[in-house]
Amino acid sequence: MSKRIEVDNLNVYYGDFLAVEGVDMTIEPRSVTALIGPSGCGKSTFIRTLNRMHEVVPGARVTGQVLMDGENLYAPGIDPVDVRRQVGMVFQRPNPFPTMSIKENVLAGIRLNNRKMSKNDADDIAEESLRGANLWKEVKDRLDKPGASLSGGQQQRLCIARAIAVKPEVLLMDEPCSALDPISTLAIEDLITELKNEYTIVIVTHNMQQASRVSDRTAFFNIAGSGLPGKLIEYDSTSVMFSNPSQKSTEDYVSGRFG
Amino acid sequence: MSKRIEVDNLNVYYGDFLAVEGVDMTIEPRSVTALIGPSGCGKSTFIRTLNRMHEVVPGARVTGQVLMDGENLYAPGIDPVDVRRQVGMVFQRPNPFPTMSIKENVLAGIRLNNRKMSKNDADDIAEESLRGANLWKEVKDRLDKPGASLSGGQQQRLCIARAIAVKPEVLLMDEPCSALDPISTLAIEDLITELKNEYTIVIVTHNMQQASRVSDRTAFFNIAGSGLPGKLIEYDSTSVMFSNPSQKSTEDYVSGRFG
Amino acid sequence: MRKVFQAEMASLQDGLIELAELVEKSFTKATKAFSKSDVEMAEFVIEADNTIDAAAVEIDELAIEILARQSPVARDLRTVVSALRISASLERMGDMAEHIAELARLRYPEKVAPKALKNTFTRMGDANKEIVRMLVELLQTQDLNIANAIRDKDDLIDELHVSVFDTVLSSNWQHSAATTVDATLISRYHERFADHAVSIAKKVIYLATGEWERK
Amino acid sequence: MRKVFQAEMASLQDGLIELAELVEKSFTKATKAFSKSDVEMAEFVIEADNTIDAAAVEIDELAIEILARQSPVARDLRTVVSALRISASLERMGDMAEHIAELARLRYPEKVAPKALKNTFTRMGDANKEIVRMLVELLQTQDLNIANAIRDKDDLIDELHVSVFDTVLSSNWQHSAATTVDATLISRYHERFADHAVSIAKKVIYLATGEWERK
Amino acid sequence: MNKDQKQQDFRRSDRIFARLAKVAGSLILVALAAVALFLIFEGVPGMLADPDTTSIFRGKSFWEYAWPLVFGTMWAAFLALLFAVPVSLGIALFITHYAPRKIANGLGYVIDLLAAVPSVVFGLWGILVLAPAVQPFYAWLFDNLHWIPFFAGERVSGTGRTILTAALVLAVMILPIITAITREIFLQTPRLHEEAAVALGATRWEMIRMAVLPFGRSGIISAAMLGLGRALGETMAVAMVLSATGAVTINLLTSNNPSTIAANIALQFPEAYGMNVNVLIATGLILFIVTFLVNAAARWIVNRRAEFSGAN
Amino acid sequence: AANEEPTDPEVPSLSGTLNGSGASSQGKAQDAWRAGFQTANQAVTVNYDGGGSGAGRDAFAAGSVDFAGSDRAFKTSEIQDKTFVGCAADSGLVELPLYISPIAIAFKLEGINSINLDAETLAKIFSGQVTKWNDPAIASQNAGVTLPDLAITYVFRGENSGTTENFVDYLKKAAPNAWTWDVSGDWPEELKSQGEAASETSGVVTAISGGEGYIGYLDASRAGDLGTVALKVGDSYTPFSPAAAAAVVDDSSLESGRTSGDLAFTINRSTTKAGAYPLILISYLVGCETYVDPAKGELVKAYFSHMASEAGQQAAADNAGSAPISSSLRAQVEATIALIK
Amino acid sequence: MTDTAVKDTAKSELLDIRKRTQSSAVWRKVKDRMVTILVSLAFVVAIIPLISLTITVVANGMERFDAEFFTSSMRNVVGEGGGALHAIIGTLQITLAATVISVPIGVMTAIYLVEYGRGRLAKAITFLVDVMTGIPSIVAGLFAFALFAMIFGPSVRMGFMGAVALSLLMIPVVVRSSEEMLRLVPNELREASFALGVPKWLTVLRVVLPTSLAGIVTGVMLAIARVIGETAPLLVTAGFADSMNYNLFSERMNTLPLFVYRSYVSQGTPPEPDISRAWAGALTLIIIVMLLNLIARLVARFFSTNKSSR
Ligand SMILES: Nc1ncnc2c1ncn2[C@@H]1O[C@H](COP(=O)(O)OP(=O)(O)OP(=O)(O)O)[C@@H](O)[C@H]1O
Ligand SMILES: Nc1ncnc2c1ncn2[C@@H]1O[C@H](COP(=O)(O)OP(=O)(O)OP(=O)(O)O)[C@@H](O)[C@H]1O
Ligand SMILES: [Mg+2]
Ligand SMILES: [Mg+2]
Ligand SMILES: O=P([O-])([O-])[O-]
Repeated sequence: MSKRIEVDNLNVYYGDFLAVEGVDMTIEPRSVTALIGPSGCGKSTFIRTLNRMHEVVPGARVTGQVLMDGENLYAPGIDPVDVRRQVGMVFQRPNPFPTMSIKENVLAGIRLNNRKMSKNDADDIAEESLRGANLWKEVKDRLDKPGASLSGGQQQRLCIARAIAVKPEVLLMDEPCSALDPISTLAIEDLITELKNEYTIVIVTHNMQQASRVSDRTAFFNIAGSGLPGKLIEYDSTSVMFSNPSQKSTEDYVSGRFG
Repeated sequence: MSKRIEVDNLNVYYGDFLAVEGVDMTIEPRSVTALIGPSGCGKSTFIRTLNRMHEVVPGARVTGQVLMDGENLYAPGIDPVDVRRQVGMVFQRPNPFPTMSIKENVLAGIRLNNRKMSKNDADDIAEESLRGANLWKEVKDRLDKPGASLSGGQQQRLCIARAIAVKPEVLLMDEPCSALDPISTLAIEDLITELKNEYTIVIVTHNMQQASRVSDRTAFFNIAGSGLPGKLIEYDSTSVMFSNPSQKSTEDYVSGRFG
Repeated sequence: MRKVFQAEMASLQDGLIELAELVEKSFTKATKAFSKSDVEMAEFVIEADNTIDAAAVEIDELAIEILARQSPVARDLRTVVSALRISASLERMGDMAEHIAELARLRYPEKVAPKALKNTFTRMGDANKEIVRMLVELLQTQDLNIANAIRDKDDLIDELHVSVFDTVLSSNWQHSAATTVDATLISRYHERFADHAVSIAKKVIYLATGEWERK
Repeated sequence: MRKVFQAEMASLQDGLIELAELVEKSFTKATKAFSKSDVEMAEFVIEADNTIDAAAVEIDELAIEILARQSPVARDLRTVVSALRISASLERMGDMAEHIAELARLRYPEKVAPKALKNTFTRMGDANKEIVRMLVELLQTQDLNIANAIRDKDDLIDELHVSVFDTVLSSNWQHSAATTVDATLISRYHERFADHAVSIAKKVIYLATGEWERK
Repeated sequence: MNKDQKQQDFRRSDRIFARLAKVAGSLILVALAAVALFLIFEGVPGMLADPDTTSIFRGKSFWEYAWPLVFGTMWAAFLALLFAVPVSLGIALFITHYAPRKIANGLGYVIDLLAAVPSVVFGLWGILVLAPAVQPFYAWLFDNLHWIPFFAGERVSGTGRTILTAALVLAVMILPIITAITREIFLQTPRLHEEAAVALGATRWEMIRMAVLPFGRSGIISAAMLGLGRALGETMAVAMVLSATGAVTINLLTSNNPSTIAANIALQFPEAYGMNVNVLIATGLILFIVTFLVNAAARWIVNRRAEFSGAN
Repeated sequence: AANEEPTDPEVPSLSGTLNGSGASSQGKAQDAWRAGFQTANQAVTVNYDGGGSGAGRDAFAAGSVDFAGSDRAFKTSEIQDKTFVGCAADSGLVELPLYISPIAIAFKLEGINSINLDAETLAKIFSGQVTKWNDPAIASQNAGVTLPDLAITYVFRGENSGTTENFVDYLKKAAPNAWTWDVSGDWPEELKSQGEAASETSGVVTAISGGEGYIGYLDASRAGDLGTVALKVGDSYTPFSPAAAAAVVDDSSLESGRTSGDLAFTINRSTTKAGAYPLILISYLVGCETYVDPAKGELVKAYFSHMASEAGQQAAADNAGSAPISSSLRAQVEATIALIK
Repeated sequence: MTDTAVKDTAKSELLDIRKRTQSSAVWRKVKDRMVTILVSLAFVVAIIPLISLTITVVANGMERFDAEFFTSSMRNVVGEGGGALHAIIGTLQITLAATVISVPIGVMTAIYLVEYGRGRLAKAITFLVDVMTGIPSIVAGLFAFALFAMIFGPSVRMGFMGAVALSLLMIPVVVRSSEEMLRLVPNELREASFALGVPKWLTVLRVVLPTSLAGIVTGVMLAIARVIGETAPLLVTAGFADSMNYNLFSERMNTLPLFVYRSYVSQGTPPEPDISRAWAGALTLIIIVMLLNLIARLVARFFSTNKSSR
C-alpha cells in the first residue's frame, strides 16, 4: 500500500504561467518526504500534480512525467478520478463534510462513489480507518455526531481517516497542521510517523521544525523572483538538509537567514 | 511612550462563564511579554482585557484591576475608546481596511480624532509610522495602492504601522504571525524587537519558538479542563521559562510533552 | 507527544549508558592488565578504545541531529547538551584506560608499579572501578546521591594521588626515572579518570536542576 | 532576518575569541613564570584561571540559551555546538596554563626545568604560544589553513614530548625524582595544551564542513 | 472490467450532468431572448403605430406617450430608493450592530415578514391607511414649504394619493429586500476588520463607517439594485395608490402625477385592444431596456473600484 | 368546496363550460346571473373574466371566449372588419342591453347628502371651470344648502373605462357648449392635471371618500354613503334610481343599420322626460347568432335567457344595483335570444 | 535647545493635541450617540408600517376568517358567504408548479454558473439573470400568454400558464440565491471530494448541494414569497374563476391575490361581504407566506444543525 513516485522533468503551468519548472525527484515508499520553501515557490502546485488535482484549476496543465511504480499518471487514457483514489490528499484546513456524521465522513470516499457496502463492512472500514488515524478511541462513542463537532486537530485526523479509508497508495498533505494549535499539531505529527509504515507520504509544510521532525527526506523549492517559476533546489535526507545542506540558499532558508 | 501594566487579581467572564481566573502579573515597559498556553486557555481573552476589547463581546465582563502606570483601566469614568487609543492592538490575521489605500490605512486611527490634518502632517505621520513598522522602503512608491495588494507579511506590518500611528503606549498582538509564512514571520519578529525600544509589547503566540525568540518574559496559561477557567501558571523571564521552568506543566508544554 | 523525539531521547540516554559500560569494561581490563602486566589484555583495551571513540561520536551525532531536528528545550535540551559533554568525558575516560593499558604494554614484561605503590595503585584502581560502576548507575537512575558518592570517591582518589607524589618524592624513593615517570603518569591517569567522572556527575546534576556548573 | 539571533551568534563567537585571548595571555604568563620561576606571575596566572573559567561558563550559558531560544540549525547549530566544545577545550587549556604556573610556584625558588630540558621546554612553550596565537586567529577567521598549521605545530610538540621522555629515561638522566616528576608533568601539560588546541581546530573544521570529527 | 465499466459510466454521467447544467443556464438565455423577442415583435409595431388611428395615443406620438411613463417610473423608483436605502441600512445596522443579539434574530424575521406581504395588500394598505394618514402632513408641507419645487403645485392632494405616497409604499415593499441582503452582508463583515477599527479607538459609529459600510458597499449597491428592480416593475400597488394623470412633474404633493410603465400597463391592458396592446407592450420593452441599463450601470459601479472592494 | 356539492342531482340539465369576458361593470351582475344559472344547471360552469370591455370584445372576436360583456356595442365598422372566430361564417352578432346601470355623481362634503346640478354646471365642474363649491353656479341651484368655500377636486378614472365614456357622452350631449371634448373611454388629456385619477370604481370610491370636496362619477351601486347629485332633467332635478335609468332606455332608440339581433341603443342623454335619469351605462352581452359549436350556442342561449329573465334582472338589481329592463325591452331581447343557435 | 526645553515643547505640543483631541472626543461621542438614535429610529420607522399593515389586515381580515371561508369557493355565491378555497388551492397549485419549474432550472443554472460556467456564456447568464429580476410581472404574464396562445390558440387559459409566467419571475431569484449559497460552499470541500476520487457530478450532487441546501431552501422560499402575491401576470394567464379547479392544465384557475384584488375592485351591493372577503384573503395569503417562511427557517435550521457546532 505504498508506492515509489518518480517525477521526471515536470513543468507545471497555470495557463501560460510556468509555476514550477523542471522537477526531477524520486519519492521513496514508506517514508515521509517534506516539501519546504518560501511562499509562492510552488509547493502546493507541485504536490497537487501528484494526484492530478492540479488540473481542477482551469487552464492548468503539466508537461513531463509522474511515474507511480513506473506508470505515468499523465499518460493518455489514465483517468484522473482513478489517480485520486490511489493518491489521497489532506488539506491545510480540516474540511470534514459538514452535512455528514463522523462515520459518514470516513466512508465518504466509498459512499460518494455510489458503491454499495453492507453495514458490517461499513462499520469495519470506519473503525479501521479511524484507528489508523488514531482517532477511534476519541470518537467511537459518537460516530453519529457531525464531523464538524470535533476539535480542529480531531477534524484533521478525521480527514486523514477519510483519506485512508479508500486505501490509497500515497498520502499527500498540504500544510496539514498550519491551522492547528501546537498540541494538535504534535498529535498529527505522531500520526504521520505511524502512517509512514504503510504509506508513501508527501507533506508540504511552512514549519521548518515540523519538516525536520517528521520527514525522512526534505525537498527545498525556491523561486528567483515573482513571475519566475519555482524550482527544486535541493533534495536530500532531512538530517543533511537541516545540518549540512549543500546549497547556500537551502542553508539560508532553513536557518531563517532568507530574504 | 511605554507603560508598566499591573494586572491585579483579574477574573474575566463571558456572561456567567469564568474564562480566566485570578491573574496577577506585572508587565514591564519596553519589553516583550509573551503569552503561551494550550488552545482555549484564555490567552486571547486575557490580552483583550488589556485594552478593554473584551467588552466588545456581548455579556463579557471583568473583575479585578488592570493598572497602567497606576491608573485602573476599569475604573468608572474611564472611556474604553480612550483606553484603546493608548493600547494598540494587532490581530492574528492581517486586517488592513480593504477599501482604503496603504496611506489611508496608516492614518485611519488618527483621522478619527483629527479629521482636518494638513496634507503635510498626514504625510509625515504616514512616513514615520511606516518607517517604524519597517515597511516604508517597500511601499513608499505605492502609498495609494489598496492595502490588500500587499503580501501577508507586509499587510501585517501595515497593521502594525496603523496601530503605532496613533502613538499608543502599549502594543498588544494576538498571534500576529500565525497566518504568515516563515519569512514574513521573521520580518515581524525583527520588527517586534525593534519596537520594544519604544513600546510595551504583549504578544500571544502558539509558536513556542517564537515566544522564546522574541520575548523577554513569558507567561504560561493553562486550563485544567474544558469549562474550567484558564489560569496563569508561571510567569518568568523567557530564558528561565525555556530552560528551567519551575512548574512541571510549563516544562511539559514548552517541550511538547503535553496532552 | 513527539514519540519519535521521545525515542531519540531514550536512545541518546541508552547510548550514554552503553558508552559508560564500555568504559567500565575497558577500565577494569586496563587495571587488570596494569596490575597483572597482561599485555594481551592491554592490547584488547587499546583496541577497545576505538569502539569507545566511535560510540562517543555516534552519541554526538545523535545529539546534534536531535538539536537540529527536534529543537529541544528545557530538560530535553539539558539532556542533549549534557549528553554532548558526558560523551566527551566518557571518551576521555576511555582514553585514560587506554593510556594505562599502553603503559602496561610499554613496560611489559616488567610490572609498572613498584612495590611501594602497588597497594596505592590497586586502591586507586578499585576506587575508579567503583566510580565508573557508579557512573553507569548514575546515568541510568540520575540519582543525585550517586553523584555525591562519586565526588566522595574522587576525594579518595585525590588523596591517593597526593600520596603517590609523597611516596615518589620521599627520600626513600629509589626507583629509576622510568619508574618515577610511570608512577607519575599512572597516578595522574587515575586522578584524571576520577576527575572526568566527577565532571559527568556535575552534568547530571545540571541536568536535574538546570543549574549550569559554576566551578 | 533574526537580528537578535545574529547578534547572539556574533557575541558567542566574540566570547570564544575573548576566551582564547585570555588563555593566550595566561599561557604566555605561565611559560614566563615557569622559565623565570617568577612566583608572582605564577600567582597571577592561577588567579586568572577563575576569569577564564567564568568566561567559559558564560559562553556555555549563552550557547545553551541560544539553543533553547533560537533553535539554530545547520551552520548555526554547528557553531553553537562547536562553541560548547571549544569553550570546554579552552577552559582546559587555561587549566594547563594554571597547572604549569602551579608547578612553578610549588618549586619556587628553584627552577623546575633541569638544564638538559630547558631548551626543550622553551621550544615547547614557544610552540604552544604560537599555537594559542594561531587559535585566536583561527577563531576570528575560521581559515582552515590555520587549523592545519596548528596540527603541524602539535606534531612538533608531540615530538618534543617524546624527546622529553627520551631525555628522562636516558641513562644520563641524574636528576631527582621530583625533577623527573616535574619534567614529566610539564611536558604532559604542554602536550595536552597542544592537543586541546588541535581538538579546537577540528571543531572549526567541523564547523566549516559539517563533518563531525571521526578520529 | 466491472471497474472500467463504472469509470465509463461515471465519465458519461459527468458529461451529462455538465450538459444539463449548461442547458439550464442556456434555458434562461433562451427564455430571456424569447421575452425580448416577444417584446420586440409585439412592441415595435406599437412604437411605430399611427398616432391618429391608435386610440391610446390620443393624438400624441409614441414617444410623447411613453416619456411621462418612463419619467414616472424612474422618478417613483428613485424616490422609493431614496427612502428605502437609508432606512434599510439603518435597520440592517440596528439588527447587526445595535440590537441585543437575542432579539436581533426576531427582529430580522419581523422585517422579513414585510417581504411576504403581497403587493395587492400593499396597495390596499397604501390607499386605505397610508394615504389618509400622510395627507395632513402633505397639507402642512404644501402650506409651509411651498417654495420648494418638490412641494409646489397647484393644489395639495386631498386624499394623499400622490407619487410621494406611491414611493413610500414602494419603499416599504422593497425595504425588506434591501434589508435582508444588507443585513446578511453586514453580518459577513470580517470580525477582524471591525475589531481593527475598535482597537484603533473608534466609536461604534466610526467602526461602522470604517469597516462595515466600506465592506458592504458593493453588496449595498446590489441590494439597492434588486430593490430598484422590484420598484421599477411593481404594478398593482402603484396602480391602486397613485393618482396618475400623466404629468411630467417633480411636484410630490399634488394629484397631478406621472404614471409608471408597469402600473400603466396593468391599468390599461384590460381595456386595450388592437394596436393599443402593442403600444403597451412597447412600453414594456422600454421598461425592460431601462432595467437592463440600470443593472449594467450597477455592475459597472460595483466593478469600478473592485481593486478596493471588501471582497478580498 | 362545500358550496359546490350537488344539491339536487336528479334535475336533468345542461352541462359544459361557458366562458365570457369583458366589462368589469357588469361583473357583479354576472356573479348573480352565474350563481342562478349554475344552481339551476349544476353541470354547467360559467366563467366571466371582468377584465374590461375592450379585452372582452377582442377575446370574443378571437374566439377565446363564448360571449363578451361590453360597455358599448361593436361598431358596425368593427363588425364588418373583424372575423369572429367562434361564430359561423355567415352568422351575425347578438348584442343585448342586459345590464343597465345608473352612473352616480358622488361627492364628499361634510353634512351634505345631496345637491342639485344641471349638466352645464356638471360639465364646468369636471372641466375645471367651476372650482369652488360655493360658486354661484352651484349655489344658485341649491338654495338652502350651505356650500363651503372649498376647492372642488374631481376624480376621474385613470384607465380607459366604459363608465367614463358614458359620463363624457352624457356631458357632451346634455351640455355641448360647456363640454367640448371628444367622447372616449379615456378622460380628456387636457383635463387630467386638474383632477385626481383613480383606478377602477373602487379607487374612485376611496378617493372621494378620502378627500373633502371631492367629486366623481361612478357606478351608482357603489355610491354608498357618499353624497350624490340629482341631475336636472327637464325642469326638475332627478336623483339616480334603477327606475329612472330604465326609463331612459325606454326613451331611447335602437341604432340604425344593424342586424336584427343587434340591439345597440343610442341613449337619449338629453331626454327631458320627467323621472328619467339619462346618465346611465348600458352594458351589452355579445354572442353569435350561430356558433361554430352548437353545444356552445345552446349554452349561451340558455344563459342569456337566464340573464334576461325577470328573476335574472332582479338578481342583478339586488346584487349589482342595476336597473331591471322593462318588460317591453325584455320581449325584444327574448326574441333576439331565440335567434341563437 | 537644551534637553529639557525639547521635552517641554514636546509636552506642550502633547497637551495641545490632548486638548484638541478632547474637544473632538466629545463631538465623536455625541455623533456616536446620534447615530445610535438614528439607527434605532430607522428601525422604528420600518416597524410602523409593518404594525399598521398587520393591524389593518388582521382587524379587517378576522371578520371572514371562518370555516366557511376555507371550505367554500365563490361558485354561486352572491352577497354574503362564500370562501376562498378555490383560490387557496389555485395559489398552492400554481405556486407549486412554478416552483417545480423554476427550482430545477434555477438550481441547475446556479450550479452551472458556480461549478462549470466560465467565459462568455456564464457572464451573459449572470448579467441576464440580473436583468430578469427586473422584468415587470405583467410582461411575464403577457409573454406566457403569447407563448401559449401560439400553441393552444387565444382562448387558452390554464393554471399552468400562470405557473410558467411566475417561473419567469422566480427563476432569477432562485438562481441568485442559490448561486450565492453555492459560492459559500468552501472550495475545500469540493477539493476534499475530488481528492477522494469522486467524480465532479457526484461531488456537486452529494457534497456541494447538501451543504448549501439550507441556504437554497431559504432562497427558494423567498422566491416563492416574491411571486405568490402576484396578480397581474395571473390575470392574463390563469384567468379568473369562482369554481374549484384542480386541474392545472385546463381552464381558469383562481388564485388568492386575484381573489383579493377582484373582491376589492368589484364590489356588490352591499359591498361589505366583498370587502371582508378581500381582507380575509389578504390575511390568508400573508399567513401562507408566513408559514412557508417558517418552514424555510425550520428546514434551514434542520439542515444546519450539523454545521452549527462549528
Ligand atoms: N489558481 C492559480 N492560478 C494562477 N496562478 C496560480 C494559481 N495558484 C497558484 N498560482 C501561482 O503559482 C505559484 C505557486 O503557487 P503555490 O500556491 O503552489 O505556492 P506555495 O509554495 O504553495 O505557496 P504557499 O507557501 O504560500 O502556499 C505562485 O506564483 C502563485 O501565484
Ligand atoms: N465570545 C465568547 N463567548 C463565550 N466564551 C468564549 C468566547 N470567546 C472565548 N470563549 C471561551 O473562553 C475560553 C478562552 O478562550 P480564548 O479564545 O481566550 O483562548 P485562547 O487561549 O486564545 O485559545 P486559542 O489559542 O485557541 O486562540 C475558552 O473556553 C473559550 O471557549
Ligand atoms: Mg501552498
Ligand atoms: Mg486566541
Ligand atoms: O366597467 P368599467 O369599464 O367602467 O371598468
